[in-house]
Amino acid sequence: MKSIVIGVIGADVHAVGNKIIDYTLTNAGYNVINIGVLSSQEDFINAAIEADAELILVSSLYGHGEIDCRGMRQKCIESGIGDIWLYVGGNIVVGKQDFTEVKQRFLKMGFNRVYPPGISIDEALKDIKNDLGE
Amino acid sequence: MKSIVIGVIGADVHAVGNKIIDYTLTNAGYNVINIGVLSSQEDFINAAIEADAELILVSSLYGHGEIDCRGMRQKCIESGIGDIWLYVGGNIVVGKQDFTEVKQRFLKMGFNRVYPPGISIDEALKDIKNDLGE
Amino acid sequence: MLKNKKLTEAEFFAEREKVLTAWITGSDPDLDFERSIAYLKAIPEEKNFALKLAKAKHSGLTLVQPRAGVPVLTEHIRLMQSLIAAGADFVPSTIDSYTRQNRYQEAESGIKESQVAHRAMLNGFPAVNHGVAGCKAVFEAVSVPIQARHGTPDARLLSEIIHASGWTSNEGGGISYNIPYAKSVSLETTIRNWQYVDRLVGYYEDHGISINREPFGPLTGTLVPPCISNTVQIIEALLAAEQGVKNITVGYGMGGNVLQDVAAIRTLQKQTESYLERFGYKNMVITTVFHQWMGGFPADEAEATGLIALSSTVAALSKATKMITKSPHESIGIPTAEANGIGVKTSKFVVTLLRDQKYPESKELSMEMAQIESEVDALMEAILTLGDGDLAQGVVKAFEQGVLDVPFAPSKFNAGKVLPARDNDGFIRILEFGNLGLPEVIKAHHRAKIMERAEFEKRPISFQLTIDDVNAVSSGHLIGRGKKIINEG
Amino acid sequence: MLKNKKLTEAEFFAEREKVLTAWITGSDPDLDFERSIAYLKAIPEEKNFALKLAKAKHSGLTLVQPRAGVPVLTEHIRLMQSLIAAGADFVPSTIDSYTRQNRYQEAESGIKESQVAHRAMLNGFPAVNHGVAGCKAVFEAVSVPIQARHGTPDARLLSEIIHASGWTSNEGGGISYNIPYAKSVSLETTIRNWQYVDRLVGYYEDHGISINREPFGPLTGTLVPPCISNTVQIIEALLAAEQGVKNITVGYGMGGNVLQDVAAIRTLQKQTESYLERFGYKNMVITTVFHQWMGGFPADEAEATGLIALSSTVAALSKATKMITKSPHESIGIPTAEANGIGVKTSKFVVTLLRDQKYPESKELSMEMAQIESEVDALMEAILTLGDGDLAQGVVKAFEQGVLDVPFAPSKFNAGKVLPARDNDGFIRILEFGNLGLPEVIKAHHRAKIMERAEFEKRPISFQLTIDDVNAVSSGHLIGRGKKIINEG
Ligand code: B12
Ligand code: B12
Repeated sequence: MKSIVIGVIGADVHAVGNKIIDYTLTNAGYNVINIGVLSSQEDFINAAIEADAELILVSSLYGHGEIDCRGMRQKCIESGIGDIWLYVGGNIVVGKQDFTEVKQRFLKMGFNRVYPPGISIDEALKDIKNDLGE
Repeated sequence: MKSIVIGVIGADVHAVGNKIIDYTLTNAGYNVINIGVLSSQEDFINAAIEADAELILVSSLYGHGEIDCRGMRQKCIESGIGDIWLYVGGNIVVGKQDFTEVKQRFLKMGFNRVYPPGISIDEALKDIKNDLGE
Repeated sequence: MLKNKKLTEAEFFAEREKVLTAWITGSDPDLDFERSIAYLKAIPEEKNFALKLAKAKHSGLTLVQPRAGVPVLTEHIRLMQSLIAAGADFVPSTIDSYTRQNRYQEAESGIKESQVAHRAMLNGFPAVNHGVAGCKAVFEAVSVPIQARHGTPDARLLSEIIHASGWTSNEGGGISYNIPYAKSVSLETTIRNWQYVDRLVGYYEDHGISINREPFGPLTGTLVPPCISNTVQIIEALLAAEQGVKNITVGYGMGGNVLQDVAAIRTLQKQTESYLERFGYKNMVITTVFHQWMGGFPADEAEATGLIALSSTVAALSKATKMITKSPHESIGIPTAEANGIGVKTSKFVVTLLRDQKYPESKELSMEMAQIESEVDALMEAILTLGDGDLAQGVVKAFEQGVLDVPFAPSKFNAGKVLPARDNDGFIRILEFGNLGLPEVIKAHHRAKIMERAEFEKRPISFQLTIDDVNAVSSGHLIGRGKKIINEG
Repeated sequence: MLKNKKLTEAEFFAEREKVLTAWITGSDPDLDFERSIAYLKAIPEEKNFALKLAKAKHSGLTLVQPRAGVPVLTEHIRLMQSLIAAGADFVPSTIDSYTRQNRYQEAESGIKESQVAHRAMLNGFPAVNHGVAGCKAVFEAVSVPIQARHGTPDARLLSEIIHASGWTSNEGGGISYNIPYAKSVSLETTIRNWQYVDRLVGYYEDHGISINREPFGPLTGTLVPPCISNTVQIIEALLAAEQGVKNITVGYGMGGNVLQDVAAIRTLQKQTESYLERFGYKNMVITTVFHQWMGGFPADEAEATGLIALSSTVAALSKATKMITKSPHESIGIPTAEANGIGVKTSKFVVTLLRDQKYPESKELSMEMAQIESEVDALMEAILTLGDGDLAQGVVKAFEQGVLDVPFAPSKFNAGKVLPARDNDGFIRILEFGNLGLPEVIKAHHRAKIMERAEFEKRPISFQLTIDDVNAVSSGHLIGRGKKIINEG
């Protein structure tokens, strides 16, 4: 069973989507480590190391995602899990911005996949299966 | 008492505004000749000649105003009332168009005043008093 | 003499020959009944207006239909497709005003000019000029049923062309497409014309093809008291049924007081059915259509959208079968496809969300329903009495005498004595009755209700109330209170 | 130990000294009570939140307030002014998430970065960092009352700063700004912090200044059963009243079934007043606030606007005193000023149009009101019993034991066992009760109602219903039916 760490980064308390993601990925057969809301980069990374996870799935809803996610790939590298899959999704920037540009910003930060608002986790499930291998 | 001919031009049957204009101008002390809806340019002109009117106030709501109003000034001239005041208002063109441009088109046709959608007749009353003299 | 009596096949066919000569497109061989019946029989169920409505009624849904029409064929098709993409359950084809007046020559110029100017010079789709070929092209390009929407006193040729093209619904009626849409066409003429239109539908019904007919409910769209529009709807349903029409959608234009609107839609459904039964018309399928606010709209697009959604809420809670939508451009001009699509999307979202909910039963609702019912009954009795039992004759005489009278109508065959005004709760009541066929007890109720408002506003009952009410909604209020009261509130 | 007892002036002042040292702006001499009281006394009536609400309640109006806040002062002022131009009766200042967590250092960087990037890097207005000078600048630039809206477990310094700046309303409470907004802050802490905030308002009240307080009604905004949110509102009203607050607006987030929403607002007003009376709080002014749909929004702007207008319709018919608006950008991100203004305009148009109308009395409405009332009474009794008569203690224990439990809340001090689901009419009911303090007869009612739906949908009662309901509205439905049923409908 492959392990995925999920959580909501920064000072963000949006809990609903997180619970739905937990339920959906668990149902899809993954070992889900849910560190919940108000989680720091370190919380994610520590949980990933502990569970030997293959994917960290970061949610950011409240708009500070851009500040909160900076340097996360660097920290992964420093912690020895430099090639872990990093996804981010939710409402990751402040306001309605052109998404292709937003995506570029987060790809540059080292995220492997970047999702627009309102995407359902079911849609991302395909990518997860692809990336982690069935 | 100064006379004003009002009516709705062309194949247009919008009667509500016409009744309100009638009521308002009559209340304001004008002799209103209301030729009603579905009126041709000739209907307006004949009524104006008959009543020795100083202003023809054309309403067009249904969108064909541009076709219906063409040549009206010319007809007035031919009928010997070339310098009568001509106003037009309502929803005088099809669709939401840039009004300054629309206005130009109708001014060129020889209308003296051209009003945008939704203007209330109260607002036009000032112009009437101005143009016809108190 | 005009009688409410089914045209014989002989009469119908004789008339038909002349009708088809009114414009060149009337000579299209596809108008041959053998061909048109074959064409209509091949239409799949989901593209038949009548069947789709019957299904919606059964499942309690409120379906959504915009108004739309542009002169150039290819643009019109594109427009229809964009509205379906926005969520329209039915598409219209709104017909231009020249065609409505049978001025096909001017319509022809309008098409040409529009093509040249790359800008619509007509306010709708000139279906007669486009003929069966054009109308079929539209029908075949879309995935939902089509209806013609117009306002045509003499729609005989138009109706022939659209039905033969697979358009399975037609709006209008001898009263509802005359009184609000014409100035000097007599009711005898239009009722007779619409008997033909209905007989045509009856002919198709006899040949196993369901076609929907929809009297135009809102009339002048301006403060029409429910009893007047509902009476007109019931009359036109009866006239249509006599000619063999089976599938009828009776309509109502939103008045603005939620309770009165719900009461109006519910009594409309109920009384149409009971009058049809009373006169022996069997196997009728009756549905209702709720028109979003039909009076002057606010110019601001956000406000207009608010009004559209509010209208949708009322339609859904009233459980009307269909709703005609407006667009955020309403107060300005014919909407762009995009603006029209916004109206559809907003509307569809609201009715879908509310699909499982309805307005609750309450004492007030029953009372208002009983009120409307008794008013409609009084009007119907007066009309039938005038006609000595013949409905068509009754209608003509009733309008002559002002016993039936539509506020703000342009027709000189309408007395134009009735003046409406809102009461203190926003219900549309009657201020001046003229000769309207209502008994004193009902009149007293209306007067008392308007008096309540006048007292609240500390001003006399007068036409000023009506004027203020006409202007109220476009400036954000339902009741046209004096300025002072609005600011104080 | 935490007690629901008014802080003595000595306690309050001692605490105050520390509070004001939490960030540099706390040392502003304008925070001196002498100066702040003088400043607040000079505020004209129409800029006082409490007084404007009381007046609206009196005249039966539903006033409109958006959410909004940006980091840079000048931009924030421009934003407020544009919302007033759009029709806002009150302006908010939504506080950014770092400030809410008292992370003023990060807020400071956020301001700087926003200035440099010319793009908001914070999701709100960092009022503490801007200090009294900044907050006064906002207040003085607008013509309507201002309220701080946030979600701050420890809002003591924030509250000091905003009130001294003329902001006469503050949203929040010890439960409602903890359970949905925090993970590991204990209820003892937040209730105690909010006693301070309320005591501050009480202090101003003692000095003749009316300040409004507004517990946050919607909690997690996601399928919260009315009995749970109403209970929290009543508790926070009681806790505030104990500290001397006089003007309280209790809140409720739209659930989606119109009848249940109206019932909830009406019982909220009624029960808040009766509990305050029962505990001896006199001369209270209680008003209500209806929050437009607080769950996930549809992405399409036309649909979102439809939902905004539908929400407004319900608010107006329920006669809530105030309504918090959303924008067409809701599902995507913090709205532009323009999008926010559209939400305000649409909303204002609808509530103004409906100002003279209300939802009718009916048997169903009385029944649902009685249902909510008995549920709230049961929860209140259970809580008071647990606290041995002390409300604050009762609340802490009730959450510990799950006797009070908020669905979908992030806090670890919340049991998180309650799961809601809609019944077949779209009412929010309870699927899993956990240890919620409700008697068996009430639970049976909820189960029976959900069972009706499950049978209709031909599927078992399970968490899947809840999930489908969470996702339903953003995809255009109220009830998360299985896909099959939606299409069939
Ligand atoms: C009610 C209405 C109807 C009723 C009319 C009943 C009747 N016989 O009167 C019905 C339903 C029958 C109808 C029919 C049609 N209508 Co219509 N109708 C309206 C609506 C909703 C309100 C009009 C109204 O009564 N307003 C209230 C009165 C008081 O205001 P008013 O008419 O604007 O007049 C005031 C001012 O404009 C001003 N004014 C008017 N004329 C002048 C002139 C001067 C010089 C001045 C200074 C001022 C002035 O003073 C008046 C009094 O305050 C408008 C849209 C809107 N405004 O919201 C569409 C609208 C006018 N209709 C329109 C159309 C296209 C039609 C139809 C062709 C198609 C259809 N929808 O069925 C048919 C036309 C039939 C025909 N041959 O004319 C379009 C016109 C489009 C355009 N210009 O691009 C409009 C704008 C709707 C739209 N956006 O599509 N309609
Ligand atoms: C409910 C809600 C709240 C509730 C949250 C309750 C709780 N504790 O959970 C309350 C009212 C408390 C709240 C508070 C705030 N909120 Co809020 N909130 C919402 C709202 C309306 C719905 C969120 C939700 O639950 N959706 C339902 C769930 C199922 O969907 P979801 O969260 O989007 O998650 C799904 C997908 O996004 C996806 N997903 C999520 N993460 C990831 C990651 C990956 C990799 C993938 C593939 C997919 C994925 O899968 C999830 C499951 O389907 C949204 C707007 C909206 N969406 O309509 C705003 C919204 C998220 N909130 C917002 C803001 C600003 C705030 C506040 C700062 C201010 C305020 N309004 O008070 C505070 C923040 C407090 C804090 N410190 O975090 C903004 C964020 C703005 C931005 N990014 O520009 C939004 C977008 C509203 C807006 N337009 O302004 N909020």
